[in-house]
Amino acid sequence: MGKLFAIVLTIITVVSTAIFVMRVWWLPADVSAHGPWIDHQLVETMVAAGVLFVLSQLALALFVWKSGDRREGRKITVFPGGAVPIVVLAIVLVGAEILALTFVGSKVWASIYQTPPDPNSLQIDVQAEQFAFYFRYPGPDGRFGSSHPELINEATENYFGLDPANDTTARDDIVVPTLTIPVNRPILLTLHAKDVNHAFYVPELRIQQDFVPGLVIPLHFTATETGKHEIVCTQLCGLGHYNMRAYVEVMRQDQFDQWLKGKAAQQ
Amino acid sequence: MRTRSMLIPATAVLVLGALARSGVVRAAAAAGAISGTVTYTGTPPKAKPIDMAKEPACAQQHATPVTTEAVVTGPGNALRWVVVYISAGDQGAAASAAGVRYDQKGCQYIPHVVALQVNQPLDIYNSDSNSHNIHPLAKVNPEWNKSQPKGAPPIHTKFEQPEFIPVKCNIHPWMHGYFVVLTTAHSTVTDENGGFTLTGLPPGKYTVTAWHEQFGTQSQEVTISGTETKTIHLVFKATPY
Amino acid sequence: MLTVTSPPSSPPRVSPPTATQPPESKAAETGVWMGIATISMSFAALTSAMVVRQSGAPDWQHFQLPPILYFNTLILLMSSLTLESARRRITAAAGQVGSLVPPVQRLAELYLTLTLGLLFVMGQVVAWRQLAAQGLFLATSPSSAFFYLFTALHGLHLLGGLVGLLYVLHRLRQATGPVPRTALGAATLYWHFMDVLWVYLLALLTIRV
Amino acid sequence: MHDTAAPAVVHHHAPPQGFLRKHVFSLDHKVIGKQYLDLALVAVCTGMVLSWLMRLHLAWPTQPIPGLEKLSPNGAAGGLITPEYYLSLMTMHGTIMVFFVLTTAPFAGFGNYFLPIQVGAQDMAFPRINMTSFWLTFVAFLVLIASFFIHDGPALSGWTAYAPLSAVGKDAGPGQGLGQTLWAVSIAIFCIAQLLGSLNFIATTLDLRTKGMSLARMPFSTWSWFITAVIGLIAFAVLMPACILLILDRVAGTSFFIPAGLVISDRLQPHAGGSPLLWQHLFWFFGHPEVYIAILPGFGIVSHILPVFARKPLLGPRVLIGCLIGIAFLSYTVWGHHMFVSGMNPFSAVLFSVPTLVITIPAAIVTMLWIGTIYGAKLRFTTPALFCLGFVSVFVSGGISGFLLAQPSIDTYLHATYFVVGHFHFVMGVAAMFGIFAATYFWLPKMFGRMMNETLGKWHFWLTFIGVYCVFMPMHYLGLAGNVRRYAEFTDDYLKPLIPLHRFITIAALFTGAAQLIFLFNLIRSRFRGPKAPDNPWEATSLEWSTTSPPPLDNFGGRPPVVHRGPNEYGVQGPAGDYVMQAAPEPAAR
Repeated sequence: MGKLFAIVLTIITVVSTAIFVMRVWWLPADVSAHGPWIDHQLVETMVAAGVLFVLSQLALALFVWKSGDRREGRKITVFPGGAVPIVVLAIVLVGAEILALTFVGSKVWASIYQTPPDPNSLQIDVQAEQFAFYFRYPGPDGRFGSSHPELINEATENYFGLDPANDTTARDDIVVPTLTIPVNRPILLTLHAKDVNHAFYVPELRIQQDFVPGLVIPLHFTATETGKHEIVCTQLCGLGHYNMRAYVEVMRQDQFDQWLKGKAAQQ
Repeated sequence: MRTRSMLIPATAVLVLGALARSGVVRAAAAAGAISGTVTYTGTPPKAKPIDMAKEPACAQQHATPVTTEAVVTGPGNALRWVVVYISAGDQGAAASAAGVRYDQKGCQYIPHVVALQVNQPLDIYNSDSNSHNIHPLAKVNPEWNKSQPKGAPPIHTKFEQPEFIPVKCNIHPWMHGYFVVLTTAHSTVTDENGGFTLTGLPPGKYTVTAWHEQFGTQSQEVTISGTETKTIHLVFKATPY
Repeated sequence: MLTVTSPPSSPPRVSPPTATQPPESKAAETGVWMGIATISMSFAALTSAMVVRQSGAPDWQHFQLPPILYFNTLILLMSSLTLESARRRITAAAGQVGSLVPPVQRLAELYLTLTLGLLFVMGQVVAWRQLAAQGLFLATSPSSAFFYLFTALHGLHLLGGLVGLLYVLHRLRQATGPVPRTALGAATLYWHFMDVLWVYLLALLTIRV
Repeated sequence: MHDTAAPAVVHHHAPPQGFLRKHVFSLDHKVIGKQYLDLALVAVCTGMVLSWLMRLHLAWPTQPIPGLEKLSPNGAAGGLITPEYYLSLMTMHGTIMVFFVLTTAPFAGFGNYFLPIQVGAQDMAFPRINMTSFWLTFVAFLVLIASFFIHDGPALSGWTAYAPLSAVGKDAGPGQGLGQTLWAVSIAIFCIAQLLGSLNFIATTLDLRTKGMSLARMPFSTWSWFITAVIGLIAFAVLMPACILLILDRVAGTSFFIPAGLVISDRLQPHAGGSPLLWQHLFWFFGHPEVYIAILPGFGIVSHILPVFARKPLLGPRVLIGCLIGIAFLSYTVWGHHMFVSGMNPFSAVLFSVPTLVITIPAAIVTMLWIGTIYGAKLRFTTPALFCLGFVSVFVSGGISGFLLAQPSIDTYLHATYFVVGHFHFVMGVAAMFGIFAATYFWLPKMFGRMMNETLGKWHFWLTFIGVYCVFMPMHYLGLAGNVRRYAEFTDDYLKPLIPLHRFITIAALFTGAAQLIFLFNLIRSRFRGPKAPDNPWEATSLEWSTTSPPPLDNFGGRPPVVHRGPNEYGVQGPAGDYVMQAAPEPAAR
């Protein structure tokens, strides 16, 4: 029985690890400026954790294999040195790993989330709601009209609660359901939620951030390649959660300018 | 809810059948009609194109983007989606047993506005390849909110109190419609030319009311004698925002 | 938590008590200490909720606490004193004359404590009514919400203490059995804690509301 | 603490008379323990069926499930699970499993039955409170289950019930009406029950230990229940006021968690100024320690059972207890790692990340102690031993992925994906379940005086062990591919290629679930028909094996045991074999 356990556990370990190592299922290619750091950190951690995983599973398998030995008169043997080497090993090995991960990891984190956005960022206002995202560009005047929750009316596509009758800055605001951005330009999103918690997740951009009603949460990133990706909601928001999505379209700067001009003309 | 709503249409059919045979429901003999148009003055808001990027399956169904239906105008200042109904003078009649079909197709409500009689069966279909949720924002009637996945059976329902009920799909926020539940059996919704006809009206004095989801109501008194068809004209005042 | 030391109603299945007084379990006291720990934790959580809720909330509405609260505080403090005095007297008497139950007249202070406790609860209800008369209800403002919440939760816990005291009184009035010293001690401890908790809450409410 | 104190007199209640007193409203900790376990059995069956429905829907969303329409005419018209019904199933699965299985079975159930016996007491310190605690748990369960039978359906905001979705009421969608209120009420009642239970555990451990049972001589399972009780005492004390605030927001119109200016389904909400993050902080201050409430009894059970079948003492017993205490302490400093992307201050993410990583040290030590105990052992491969070995393996598998999730920068990508689902199912779900299985196979002979069938037990182990790896390991791959959790259907383009893997998981889950029927059959049959069990079938040392199987009403037949040594005396020359029991007076010779 011990040998069977050891064999099964070894097979499980090898197969599980192999699928990770062969990257049968893996992250989509990164298209963001900060993504390589995250990917690097993830791979480093994965290797370290993978080594620990394989070592402990195989040690378990090996010891179980050997302890099934039923020879007459075999005495039990104590782990060499008792518990002390284990404690030392765990503290030194795991501790060193933790230190390394914390040190490098928090630098990665800090460089993404604790740095102020680029002052030249393109600012886009985001409204998350049950169950869609809407994006607002300030329009030719460069200013966002103010938002009035009581004026939100989806039947007339007033998703941000703008007041064009009285607020002239609101009249040229461009509201679209697709996040359209130029490539290689820092983007600053200001996240609003009008009803419940939502989240902004684009796997290719290596970005995830919750929307919290009542708070305005800034989020900044730079896309480094053109293309179209899905934005999905990752914070449970109700019955349509699974279908709460939008697209992010990364364009060349000239294409973007063209697009923006066309939208402004429609207002 | 479902079991209940399944039962009620069935009973309604039975009861109404019995009523019809016993002659309680008057035949349409000696009845007049009111027809006419609904128009607006002033500047209505622009109909905005709807970008259905979120639901590619729906976006593909529309060669040109559909527009918001809160205010739909036609040639000659015609106003569409106005509910015209008899608000006073109606003799009253039992609810029609004929079910009204309300469809979800291409992420639009078809029709945008449906006029119903109290207790008249309403059958909601999903003709799309994606899920919808139907959320009648009722205040007088019980409010409900229910998903209808692709291939799910139609939802059979009805409303027991007269009410103007906005209905929406939260999954597709642009989808907005109205269930207009009325006590009268005489109601209709204006077409793309703003036209309407109310038929089967016995002689008598009536108040005709037109209701628009943004511009409110307009009323006119009409007296019908014999089998004549009276023509009336209702005008709303439109504002751009 | 005060049910532990009820007198054996059947022949003890454990080794029969060798002394006149069997060793009394301290579990009741441990239980009350644990209860104190957990109630403190709950109120700590609510306090932090209050601090978070107040910071940066535009709808925080300051109001005058009903003055009767200070009177109630006095009553509650007095009840603690009477109870402590009763506990000492009963415990001392039990120590002198073995395990005899004290005469009923020695329980007067316990009755007084009960009365004061009830009076406190009624006083709190009066405070509620005064606030309500000012138009301040549970949902009016977060400050009033926390006021009602704190006073209601404290009041409920205090009523629990009253039930405990009633139980101890019932035990003391029984003619037989040993003096339930641990139970009395535990109930007293809990009652003092209710005192301290109320003073803390009052201070918190005074500062923040 | 009271090493020399005479055994305290507690068991004052008379032998119960009548069916109600004996089996329903019993004050006997053993009956109450069995009641908890029976409740957990009902709960785990319910929770598992819910997970089957979820898995079926995820793999074949357009395939009607036969008979489901009869069960839920509203949620599954035409046998098709609607998205809201899926979320309700998910919410109920999580709530039932975390609260009514993983807390109820290993802690309240086995703890109630064996903690008093293991310390040599006749009962819990407060038998009436103990009974109240169980019946409150039962009521909480009924309240939760009742929400399946209301018109609007059960709550759907997940077991975490994030506000404002959980707080604003029915405008937020189906399940947010009465169902969510019932959820909050149920959890509040459950909190009271667990607080009373924890209080009882602590008082019993501190005050009712028999002569010679010093704290250091307590079995590891007792230690773990004791530490779990301390965690529970603090954790549930925070969740309860949080639930009260949630209920007030829902029914009394207060705004603790609901900010101003919310427009839900075109309606401006009449609330102002509340903080949604406050709920998250309160919830996770409870929620993370809750993970340890679920798993620490498993630690104790494995540490208790492993030496019995390894026939050698557990390596580093004091280190183990130190680690358990360390984990308990650290568990209160890490809650923010659930909120890295929640919009809280990014700086605090780093603060929460460090203790989260540090907590892996005691966890790693404990794991290595178990592996070190197996080194050079003479393992007896009984079913409970196999489940202990399986526990170690799945705990490692689940724990290691924590390294990735503990870092905010990586969590940015993996948060709310199936990677997290795989992680916590391994580390607190499956691992704790393996602990429960080991405990059941190990202790059922003591509880019912009957042995369980070993052949069936081994089949159960092998199918389950392989099955859980097939179910939960692929979830990590899904997570890496960015597969979001809590989705009723995968309509996104980038998720569609992952559906075949979901189908594999579903098939594996159905098979693994079916394997549990073997256990259920074995359990029920052995309980009534199993061969008679001797007093100490496993040659174990702790006090529960010094008494009869099952133990008499006062546990030791009127002779409270006196303890002479710790529970770790295996691999020695004893009077009866290679072990010396705690209550045996003879000195042990090495």
